Amino acid sequence: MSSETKSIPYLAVVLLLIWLGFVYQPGISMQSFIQELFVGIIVAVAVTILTHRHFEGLGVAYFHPRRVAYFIAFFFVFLWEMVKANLNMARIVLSPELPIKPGIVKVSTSLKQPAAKLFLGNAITLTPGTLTIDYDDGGAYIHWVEVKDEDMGRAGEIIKGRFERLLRGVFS
Amino acid sequence: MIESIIAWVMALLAFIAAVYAVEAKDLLSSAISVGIASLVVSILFLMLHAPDVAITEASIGAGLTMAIFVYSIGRTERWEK
Amino acid sequence: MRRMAGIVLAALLFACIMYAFTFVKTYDYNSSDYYYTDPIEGGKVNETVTGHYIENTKNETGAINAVTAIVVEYRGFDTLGEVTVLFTASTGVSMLLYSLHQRRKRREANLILKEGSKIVLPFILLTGAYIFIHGHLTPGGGFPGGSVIASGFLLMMVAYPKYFLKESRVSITESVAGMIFVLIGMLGLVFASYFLENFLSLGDVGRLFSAGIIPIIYIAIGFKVGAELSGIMNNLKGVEE
Amino acid sequence: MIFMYIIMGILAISIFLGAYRLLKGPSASDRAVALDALTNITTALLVLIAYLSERFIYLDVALVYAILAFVGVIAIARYLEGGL
Amino acid sequence: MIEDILHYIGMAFVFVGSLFFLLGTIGLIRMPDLYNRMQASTKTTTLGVLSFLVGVGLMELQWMIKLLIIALFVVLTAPVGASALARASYNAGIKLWEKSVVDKYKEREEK
Amino acid sequence: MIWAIYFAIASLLAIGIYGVITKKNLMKIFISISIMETGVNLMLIAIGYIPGGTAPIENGDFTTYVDPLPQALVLTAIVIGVSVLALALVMVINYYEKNKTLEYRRLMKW
Amino acid sequence: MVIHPVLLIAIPLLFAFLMPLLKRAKAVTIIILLFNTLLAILMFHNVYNNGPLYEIIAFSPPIGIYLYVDNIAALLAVMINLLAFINFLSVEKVEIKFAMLYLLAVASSTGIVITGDIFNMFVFFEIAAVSSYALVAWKRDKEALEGAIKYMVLGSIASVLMLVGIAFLYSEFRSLNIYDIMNRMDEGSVLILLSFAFLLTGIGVEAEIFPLNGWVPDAYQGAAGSIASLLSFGPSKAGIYAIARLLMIFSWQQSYDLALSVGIMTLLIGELAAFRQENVKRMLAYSSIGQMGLILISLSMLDSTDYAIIAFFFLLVSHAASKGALFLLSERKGFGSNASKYAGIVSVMSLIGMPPMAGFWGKWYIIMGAMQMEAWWIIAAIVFSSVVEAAYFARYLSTTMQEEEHASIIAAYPPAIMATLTLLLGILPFIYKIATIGGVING
Repeated sequence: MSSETKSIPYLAVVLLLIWLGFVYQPGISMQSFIQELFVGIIVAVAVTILTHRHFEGLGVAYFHPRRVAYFIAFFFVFLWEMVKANLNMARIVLSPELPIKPGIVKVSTSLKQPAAKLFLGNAITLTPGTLTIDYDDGGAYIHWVEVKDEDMGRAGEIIKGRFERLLRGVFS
Repeated sequence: MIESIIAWVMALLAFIAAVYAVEAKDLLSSAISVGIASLVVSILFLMLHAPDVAITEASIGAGLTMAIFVYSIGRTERWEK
Repeated sequence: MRRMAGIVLAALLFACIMYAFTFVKTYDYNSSDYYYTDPIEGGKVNETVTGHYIENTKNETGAINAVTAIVVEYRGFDTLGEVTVLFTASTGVSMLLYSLHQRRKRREANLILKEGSKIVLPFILLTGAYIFIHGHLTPGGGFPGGSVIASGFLLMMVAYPKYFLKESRVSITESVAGMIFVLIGMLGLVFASYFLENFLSLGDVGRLFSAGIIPIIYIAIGFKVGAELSGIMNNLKGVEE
Repeated sequence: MIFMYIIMGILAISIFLGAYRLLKGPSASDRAVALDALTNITTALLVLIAYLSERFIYLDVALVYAILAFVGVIAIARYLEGGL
Repeated sequence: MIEDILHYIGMAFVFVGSLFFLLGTIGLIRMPDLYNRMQASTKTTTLGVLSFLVGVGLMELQWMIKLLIIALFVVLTAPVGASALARASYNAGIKLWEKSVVDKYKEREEK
Repeated sequence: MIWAIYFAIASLLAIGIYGVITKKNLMKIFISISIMETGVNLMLIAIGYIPGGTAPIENGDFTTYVDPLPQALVLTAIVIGVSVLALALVMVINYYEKNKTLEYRRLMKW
Repeated sequence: MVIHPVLLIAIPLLFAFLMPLLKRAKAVTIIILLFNTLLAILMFHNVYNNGPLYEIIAFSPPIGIYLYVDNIAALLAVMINLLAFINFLSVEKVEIKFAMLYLLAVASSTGIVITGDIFNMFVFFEIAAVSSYALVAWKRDKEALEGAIKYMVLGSIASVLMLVGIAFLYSEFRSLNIYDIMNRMDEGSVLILLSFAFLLTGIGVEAEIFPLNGWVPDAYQGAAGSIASLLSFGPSKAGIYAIARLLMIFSWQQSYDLALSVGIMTLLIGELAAFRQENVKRMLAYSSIGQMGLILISLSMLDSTDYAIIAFFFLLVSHAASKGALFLLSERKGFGSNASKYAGIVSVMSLIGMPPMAGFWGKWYIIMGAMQMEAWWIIAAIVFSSVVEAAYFARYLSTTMQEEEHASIIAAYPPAIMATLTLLLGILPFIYKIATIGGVING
């Protein structure tokens, strides 16, 4: 049993949690909640059966507490970076002379799993100032509003920041 | 009162989007404008307290209508002569 | 010339509709101006149509959402017709595109779109299921739920050049769902007295398992609409052998 | 209440700026970007309307919109790069 | 009491969110080329939505769970759309701004 | 507020009919028709609107509800609109395959 | 015995949904159409003896929807289903999708006729329209597509206008039940007038009345023979019946006057345009337009004379049967076998208005009614149009009689049966009896 087949039940669990979030209403009674839970299990299992084959090869691993911890850390770091970058972007947009120096740089990444790459790319995309355009075997192509360095390594250090390390913790 | 501000903004936006959708030479831009018009109308539906209709319009207008237009533009041609 | 005609007609329609709106009265569903007459018995009845829906939806159908009650129960026949329109259109689409299958070289999407759509798909399907299962409790129902599900498959078709739905599965789903709808209507004819009349118990109003046939029909509609819209998209993309 | 007016004013200006880019944008991609920005604003506006109407269930509309809005943009994108 | 405080914090979040919308759309107007516009608009408005949703959630605590789910969906979907659109525009031949300093993507080997 | 919506309805319908009459491009014609359909859906909802009413979903203590019947009708109309649109565009694709153009000049010929 | 008119619609829908699973398209369709015809005849018998029939669906009207079957609706239902059955026999190669679309078109035309709710009527119009679009484009060649697209553009605009009309009507009465609206209708306010205008325009597209019938020649020309035949006796007849009900709802003198003038224009323009045509199907299509004008004229006299209703019955039935036969024949170059010759001649005679046929009685009673009203110009228009009709049909016969084309029996007999129907309806006093006893178009 590979780690990926093990991860499939977790998909159902996540879906069930989201389902419970969906059905939660202010002042919901216990009895209806039980009915909702029952239907939720059915729906979550059905959706999992329908879509689990897409998750094979993606590299989504099962939930180990360590991974969850890394993920939460990643999430908060990401939020913080996002706010910081947004303020930076606000400065750029509002300053009259538009101090930008755009360009597309290449950044190598040591992450292997597609899901990890996806999360890294999304994190990079969601921090304003950087935008993942494409991945290829060598790494990611990133559009950068203020190119501080054209070199692959140093640019990567600035852009990827702490994301990559945390993601490696999540997915390895 | 506050609703009437939203309503007028949305009505004007619907007007702009509809005019642009009809007049643009680029059919893809037309399709985008139709998407915006449907988005606006879905907000108006919610403002008129019709959430069922708003949800239907949102789910059809956001993805499917646009995709139908884009697919058929892809199989025909993009520019209006 | 043509442009002038267009402008004139558009202005005329605009003026006509705006003028008509000045006559639209604010509706009060308790006012006696709108009391209806009974077409079968004849004679005025002391309520309005809307008033009836708002007063009696909960007792008569068990649904909280009056719109759902109207769509599925009170005017369920319209809904049957509407599903049929969609079915007709999807039949027409597959008929017309049958001879136009084409092989095209399609560029692969980037990794983010490919993996991202895999991750998003279960959530879209879950949302769709939530929308059409809860039709009688919250806004939504079969149509939006079905189109959400179709959008999920559409996302996969857009992201992957080689992703296609199996034609046979789509058509079996739509046939079976449509059959369930009509059969439930006929069961109403058998067990109750009218076509599409509710023949199950209404249950506790407000719970998930309530409202008799409404959730069943809405689930059938959800599957049918989802299958038909995804079938249309599948055909538009062009089936590859 | 005055707070809501301020919020509405800001949103209205944002919407019109987005509409300006829709009309002006030299290429279809620019218009798609405008659409993307407007969908985000719309999601917020749907939530705002739900809040103003004090009905929890209106949030479902925003829910559906949030998860489906990007499908249209992706369809346009795939058409532009010839992947459709 | 505590609810009042949360309500005011929520209002602050909503206000910040709408300011981000304004910033995003100003960026949409001011930036010189498509990619920079995208940088300014899509991402900034995404943070705007998040802040807005959290703000409304604080104002109406019972709504928080659903609003967080909406926020999750926005976070999940927004970057995918932006990235796909950026790549597609590049492949469709939309040029970078002429003052761009570097374009590594042009040098990649086309598969 | 309701007049803003009336304005939106009338302009959507008028712009739609203008597009149908003046444009020769088939895709444009069907885009105009879909705009008209949006307008008429909005119109039905606007007619069912009752000031001060809320959505006819009865959880909570509300007294006035908007008219639910037009909403049910519009649900029907929206789905009909999208299915007709799909069929129409597929026919346009077929037409293009045969004629290699989207121009349609016979529409105004009686 | 309890008869459920809803089965007329539900059974075809059920089997149309199931068709992809059943596979045996032709057999299933024939059985269902036969079943429907028998059910409709039974229903007609019941209605004829016991008065109008109701079928409540889910809830009693106007809260729910109901089907309302009176004499004329039952007769139309019989006519549509019977002709559809005969017509379907002539189709040689039946594909599954064709059978599905055909069933849906027939069921929805029946639905338009028997429903008692205006929005429900709109939904059935949409089904009829969508299935007709697909059927017209069935051949997938250039002509078919052009016709289908033109039909589709006009049809979509028509559906929008119909919805606008329904919206105005609803805003005035807050009810969608036709009987309810009719009962509460008093002097027309602006909204009601506008809604009448929009509804007439919307339904008029389907019913092929004057300024809105640009699609007719193109669509009929593009469609295959059996489909053109279906269109001429199915959706368009249902549409003209819908107009009749519309006139009953808005029964003011002005609306009858409007119908009269539109009818005469439709008649003259249709017949004159038919005279100019070279293509057979186009000619028949324009002739259909002319006949629709004639039916509309008969409707416009409903209020003034008793003959109108009889004329309406005769014209509707005779035109459906004989035009159906001619469209079926138009698929081939010449008539060929004797059965075909017989069908062609009888149908043409009925359309022109030769004495023993049903078409003659239609024109006869219109003229009687016009004489009663002392509206001589109506008579003049009808006589003139009959002369024109005679002229171009003579030309048609002279060309088709000469050319011989061997047709299989399957293709030859259905038109002959339809022509026999025309003949029988003219000779037997059947229709006359129905029309005089129970001929009231109710809302």
